[in-house]
Amino acid sequence: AEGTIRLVEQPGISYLPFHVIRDQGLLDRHGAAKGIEITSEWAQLSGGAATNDALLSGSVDIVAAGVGPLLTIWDRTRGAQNVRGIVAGAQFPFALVTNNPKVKSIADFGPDDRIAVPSVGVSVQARTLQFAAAKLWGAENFQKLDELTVSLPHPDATQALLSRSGTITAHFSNSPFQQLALADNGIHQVLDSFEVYGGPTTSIIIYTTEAFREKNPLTYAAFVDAYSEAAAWIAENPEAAADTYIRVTGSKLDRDLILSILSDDRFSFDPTPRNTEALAHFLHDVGALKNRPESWRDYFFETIHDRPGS
Amino acid sequence: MTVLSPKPLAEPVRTGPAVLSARDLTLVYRTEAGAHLAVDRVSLDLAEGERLVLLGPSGCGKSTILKAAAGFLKPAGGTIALRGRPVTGPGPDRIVVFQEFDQLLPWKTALDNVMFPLVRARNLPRTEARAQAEEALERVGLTRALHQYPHELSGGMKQRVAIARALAMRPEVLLMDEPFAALDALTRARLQADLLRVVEEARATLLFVTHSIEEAVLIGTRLHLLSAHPGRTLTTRDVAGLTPGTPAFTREAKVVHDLLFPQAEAADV
Amino acid sequence: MTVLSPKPLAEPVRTGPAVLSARDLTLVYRTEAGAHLAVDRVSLDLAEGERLVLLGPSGCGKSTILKAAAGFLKPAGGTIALRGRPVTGPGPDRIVVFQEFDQLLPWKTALDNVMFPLVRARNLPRTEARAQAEEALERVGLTRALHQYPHELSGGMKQRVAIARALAMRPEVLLMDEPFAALDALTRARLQADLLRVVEEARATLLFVTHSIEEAVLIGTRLHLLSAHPGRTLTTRDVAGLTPGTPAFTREAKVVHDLLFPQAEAADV
Amino acid sequence: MSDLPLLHSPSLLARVWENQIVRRLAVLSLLGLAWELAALWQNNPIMLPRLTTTLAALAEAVRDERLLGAAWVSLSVLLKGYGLALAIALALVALAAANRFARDALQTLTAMFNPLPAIALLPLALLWFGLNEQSLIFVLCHAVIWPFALAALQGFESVPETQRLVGRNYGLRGPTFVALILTPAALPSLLSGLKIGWAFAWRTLIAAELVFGVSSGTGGLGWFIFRNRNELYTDKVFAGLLVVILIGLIVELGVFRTIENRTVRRWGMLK
Amino acid sequence: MSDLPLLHSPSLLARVWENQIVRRLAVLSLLGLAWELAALWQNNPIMLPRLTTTLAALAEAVRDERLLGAAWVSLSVLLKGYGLALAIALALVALAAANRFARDALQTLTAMFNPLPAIALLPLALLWFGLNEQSLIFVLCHAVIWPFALAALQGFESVPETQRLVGRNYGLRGPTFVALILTPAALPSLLSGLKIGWAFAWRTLIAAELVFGVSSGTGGLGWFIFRNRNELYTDKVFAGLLVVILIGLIVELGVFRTIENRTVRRWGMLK
Ligand SMILES: Nc1ncnc2c1ncn2[C@@H]1O[C@H](COP(=O)(O)OP(=O)(O)OP(=O)(O)O)[C@@H](O)[C@H]1O
Ligand SMILES: Nc1ncnc2c1ncn2[C@@H]1O[C@H](COP(=O)(O)OP(=O)(O)OP(=O)(O)O)[C@@H](O)[C@H]1O
Ligand SMILES: [Mg+2]
Ligand SMILES: [Mg+2]
Repeated sequence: AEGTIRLVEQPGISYLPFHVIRDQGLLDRHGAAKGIEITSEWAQLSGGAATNDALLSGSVDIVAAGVGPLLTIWDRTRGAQNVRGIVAGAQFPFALVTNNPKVKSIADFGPDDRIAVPSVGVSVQARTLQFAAAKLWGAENFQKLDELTVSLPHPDATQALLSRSGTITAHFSNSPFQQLALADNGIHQVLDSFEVYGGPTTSIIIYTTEAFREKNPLTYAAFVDAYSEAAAWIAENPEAAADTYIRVTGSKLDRDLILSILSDDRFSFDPTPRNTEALAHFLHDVGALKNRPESWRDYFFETIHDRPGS
Repeated sequence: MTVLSPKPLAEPVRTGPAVLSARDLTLVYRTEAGAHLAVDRVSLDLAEGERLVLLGPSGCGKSTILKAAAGFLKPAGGTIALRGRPVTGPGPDRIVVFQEFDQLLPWKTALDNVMFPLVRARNLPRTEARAQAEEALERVGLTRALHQYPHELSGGMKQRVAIARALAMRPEVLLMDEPFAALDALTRARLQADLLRVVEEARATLLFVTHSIEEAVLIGTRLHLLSAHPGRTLTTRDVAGLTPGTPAFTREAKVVHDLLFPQAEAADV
Repeated sequence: MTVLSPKPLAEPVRTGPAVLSARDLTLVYRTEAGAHLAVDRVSLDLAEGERLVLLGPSGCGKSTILKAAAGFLKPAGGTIALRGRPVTGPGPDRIVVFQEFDQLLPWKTALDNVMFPLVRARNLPRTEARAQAEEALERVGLTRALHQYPHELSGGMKQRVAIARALAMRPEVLLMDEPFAALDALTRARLQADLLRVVEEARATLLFVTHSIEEAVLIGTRLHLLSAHPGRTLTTRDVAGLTPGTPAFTREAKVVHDLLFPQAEAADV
Repeated sequence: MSDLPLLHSPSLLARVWENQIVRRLAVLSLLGLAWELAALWQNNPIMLPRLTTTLAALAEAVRDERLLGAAWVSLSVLLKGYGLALAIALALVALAAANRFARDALQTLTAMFNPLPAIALLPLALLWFGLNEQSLIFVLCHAVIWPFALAALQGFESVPETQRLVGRNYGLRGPTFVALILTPAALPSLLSGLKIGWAFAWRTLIAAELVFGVSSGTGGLGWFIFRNRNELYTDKVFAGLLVVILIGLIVELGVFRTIENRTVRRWGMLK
Repeated sequence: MSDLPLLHSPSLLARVWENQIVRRLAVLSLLGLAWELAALWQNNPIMLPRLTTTLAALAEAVRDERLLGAAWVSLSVLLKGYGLALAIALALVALAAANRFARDALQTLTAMFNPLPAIALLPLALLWFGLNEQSLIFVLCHAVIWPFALAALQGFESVPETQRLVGRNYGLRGPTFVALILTPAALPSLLSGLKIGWAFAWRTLIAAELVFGVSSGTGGLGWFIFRNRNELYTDKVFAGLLVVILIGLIVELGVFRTIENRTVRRWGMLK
């Protein structure tokens, strides 16, 4: 009912606005402004699939996950739960890094190379790699690199890459793993998602079900306001934001590393989605989505339809 | 004045309605190889206070009959009834002493083994059960082994605990399968006397299996002789009131021996 | 000319060095409650071909002595030796027939149970082992039960399979713990005769436990009488060459009975 | 009154009911019905599809997505891992049966490693074997060895003393003793260990395929489930699970039951 | 020559070696040494940290990161789930021991559900119980019930016939029969089932905590491991695993061993 909200995040710096909301009590403040008292429950889940399960089972109200999971759940729940995005969560590049000095572009991967992605075929990293292949070799060859990819969670892949022990020679990574890897002298970047999609691209989206939005308009609005304020605050106070992250999550990561990520101008929490349509259309073209979204507005609620998204 | 014909010796003295009676009892085991006929149309009757001894060669079905009387086996043919009502299952009105050494519950000491049915089936309070169990164990000469677990007892000691457990229950019907086989002569004689006393006192009905013809004549009021596998009735003999050591006793034992083993006279013993 | 003193009857005829000999053998079980003295300084000697019978009340340590001779128990005191060398463990030179009914391997039929040690310890080829096993089972009267599993056998049948298994092995030393206790008189008499023949033929040495004094006098060349728990030597008696049924045999049985149970004369049997 | 085997001539219905297959089918039908009703009542097909939908998805997956091929990929890895694990476990347990220090060592190892989740071993597996089938087999071994060793050790230690003494009496020791006496005598426990090991091999394989994934192209059943879960094709997920269930049933009834009937039940060691 | 209990007076060294704790410590020391050597030889601290490093990390995590608190969170969920699972399993098995149809049903259920990975149940757990402890407990029950039921059923079915007949003879039936005869007679198998169930409860809990994460700040041991893995603190990951191992050892030696020594070993049912 109006006034309670259950939110889910995953571990990682991409969910910093949530941490700020919690740290500064922004939901309370914006709820009060709308005349309601908001009690919030926060949960952490370890991946997109679990997140979607939690949302669909009605265990949580608002979740944050990658663009891929959102597009999938939007596609599957059309006409039923009608899950759609509220705002864009974060945009940042994820990088394909390698410890094979010979690889300068994806064309240089040989048969002995192995590229780790979170899950072959379905993760956003895997899709991006297919997208890059399609751009390079033509649409019909989008699966050309698939036989080199293996599924491995980010931490394991980073470990394998850094330790040079496994058969892994490349990793389509994520923050902060790519920063950790790139800090190693023998590891370099092959490409990143911004290059593939041709500019800054949204990676994380905050989404919910139609029912929650309709039954709790005030709470929903309070959340949007809180989120926007948090995003703006981070952009203005990267140092304080880094401290917030360390304080809220108890992270042991190096503060300088966090700060360097936050002050990287490719890293932003702008609520406006960018460059998501390209991925959506690609997913439809390869058959992963049954419905073809005409524009990004199809898979976002009206909340931010007035913005210049893409 | 009419002349009374002398009572035939083989006819038992019936003192009341049959406590346990079997009519054409046929018992069959179901095995891999098919049906295995163990007992073939055996009839027997036990009146109250009567002591019937089953005698027969190894494997002839004595234990099987006992198990049917206890309610563990369903007849494939014929009937078996307790006070006129068909036996439908086991129960504490018929206490069994099994032939096997593993009939004690290994997780209970000798004392606890004897107390167990007193508490569980007779519903005695623990202190009373304990007193009775101690007395029963004393009578079988195991006062010093009260707190030993079965795996720490010798073969004969285990059987004595089982006997004590059964006697302490003072059941209406007592079914005993070679209870004294593992005992030395002295212990055996003592326990035979003890058994007779308990059975007499409680007016219990006893179905008893043994391989010793002397024991059979001593214990039984009647003998039921079985042929070799599958068990069929050879004959029955009334042996009530024979005193061991008397010529009548010895003669009866000899008769029974010859009935059981007609060909044995040619053998070396 | 010197006058030869008559040979004392109790002194056994030694025909060679001791096959099995115990000196002050003391056997102790370790239990929860502490050490449990089962056998106290017993000495015995078995010459080749000799048949020593252990007699004593239930729980006096007969089985324990047998297990020590088999090599399952280490003496807490004294020594036990086989042809002069201390027993250090079990082996197929001393085949044991246990007192328990569960000594057959439940996953083998009667036939396979008898064949097993022939193949595994005697290293006979399977066909020969089978022939010998079948013969042994025939001798104990189990021709029709060759392919039955132990759980489908009666108590006495199980013991007969165990006896057949031991006899088929023709071991130098045979250790038997009340092997005939569960058998009827006829089968028992046959198997006693059979045992004596096999032991004689193979010049085997036999250590035998029984509760039957007649059986002891019949089987043994010498008896070893034990006191009640803990087992101590009462006396030994030379009983070689006594023929059952003769007055000498009956007299010896009476003497042994009185030695074992001095107080029994007052008892009712 | 059925404590011992006995012969009787029951009614036709009772005789049909005697047949284990019939009773099992009854159980399965009840379960299917329960599923269908639960799904109808829940009415949330993306979380709990109906049985009928799932069966349709199963047929489709078999036809179009090589589901059986995926099942075979998993099954072959599973069999390799299971076989290897059993060999290792038997060797360890045989050693433990013969030597007290080995027994202590095995018990300690089991107490330590049994509670460790497979996921904890993945990095090490990667380090030692690389990203391939061998790593999966390593993880499978971990899933099977410890529970099987526990059950086997309990079985060996429960062998009736007389049977142990009989074996020793014939001079059997070491491996021969274990093979000829302890193993058949402990077969009921060994079989229950085998069943538990088999089940946990499946659980672990499916879970490991999820985390570990595959080198693309040759995905197994776990991968099939994972991919469809990520894409929210819940009916296909349930179809994959149904395959796991079916294989479980076939193995239980076809293999373990048969072994049991021919051995321990025939020998009277299991009621 | 130690087939039966016997008394002897061994040398001092042998007497020290008699002590099980001493032998276990020897095993542990050997394992620790093996780990240290493997880590030194591998020289790849990001994949396999040294034992000493791990111990330091453990101390630090206990001091600064409430590792013990996290362990307690997990342990308390574990105990709840384990206890509930045992209660359910015992009820099922008791029913199965008394009734043939129930036995068939239980065996079928076990064959079907035992191979299912916990992860397959998470969505259903979420659907039915929501994102909370109850879901974890549901998944734990799944991990424990089936293997325990298998072991218990095998134990019940292996009870020697004579003992079963003795119980029946005293008129015991149904729950009393199960409680007073079958349960103690099958205790060795039940204990091995308890141990296996305990281990798999841990495995499943750790794995489930990874997927499930935390709600409201109270992460358990699995989450601790997951978080540190995400931040590539391998030494902390191993410290977390070490806690799992230590708890496993304590429970095995402190609880299961003690029960075994006071019951089945004392009763001569386990060698
Ligand atoms: N569980 C069983 N399954 C199949 N056959 C059995 C079973 N129990 C006994 N038999 C068979 O039934 C017959 C009779 O067995 P029973 O135990 O009644 O004999 P018994 O007269 O008690 O013999 P003994 O004096 O040797 O104990 C035997 O032929 C035996 O093989
Ligand atoms: N495993 C054991 N642990 C402890 N004590 C035992 C053990 N086995 C036997 N005993 C004890 O040792 C003594 C001798 O037992 P043993 O089995 O040798 O007697 P026995 O002479 O064979 O008796 P029986 O004629 O009754 O078979 C008994 O007092 C018994 O309680
Ligand atoms: Mg019998
Ligand atoms: Mg004895």
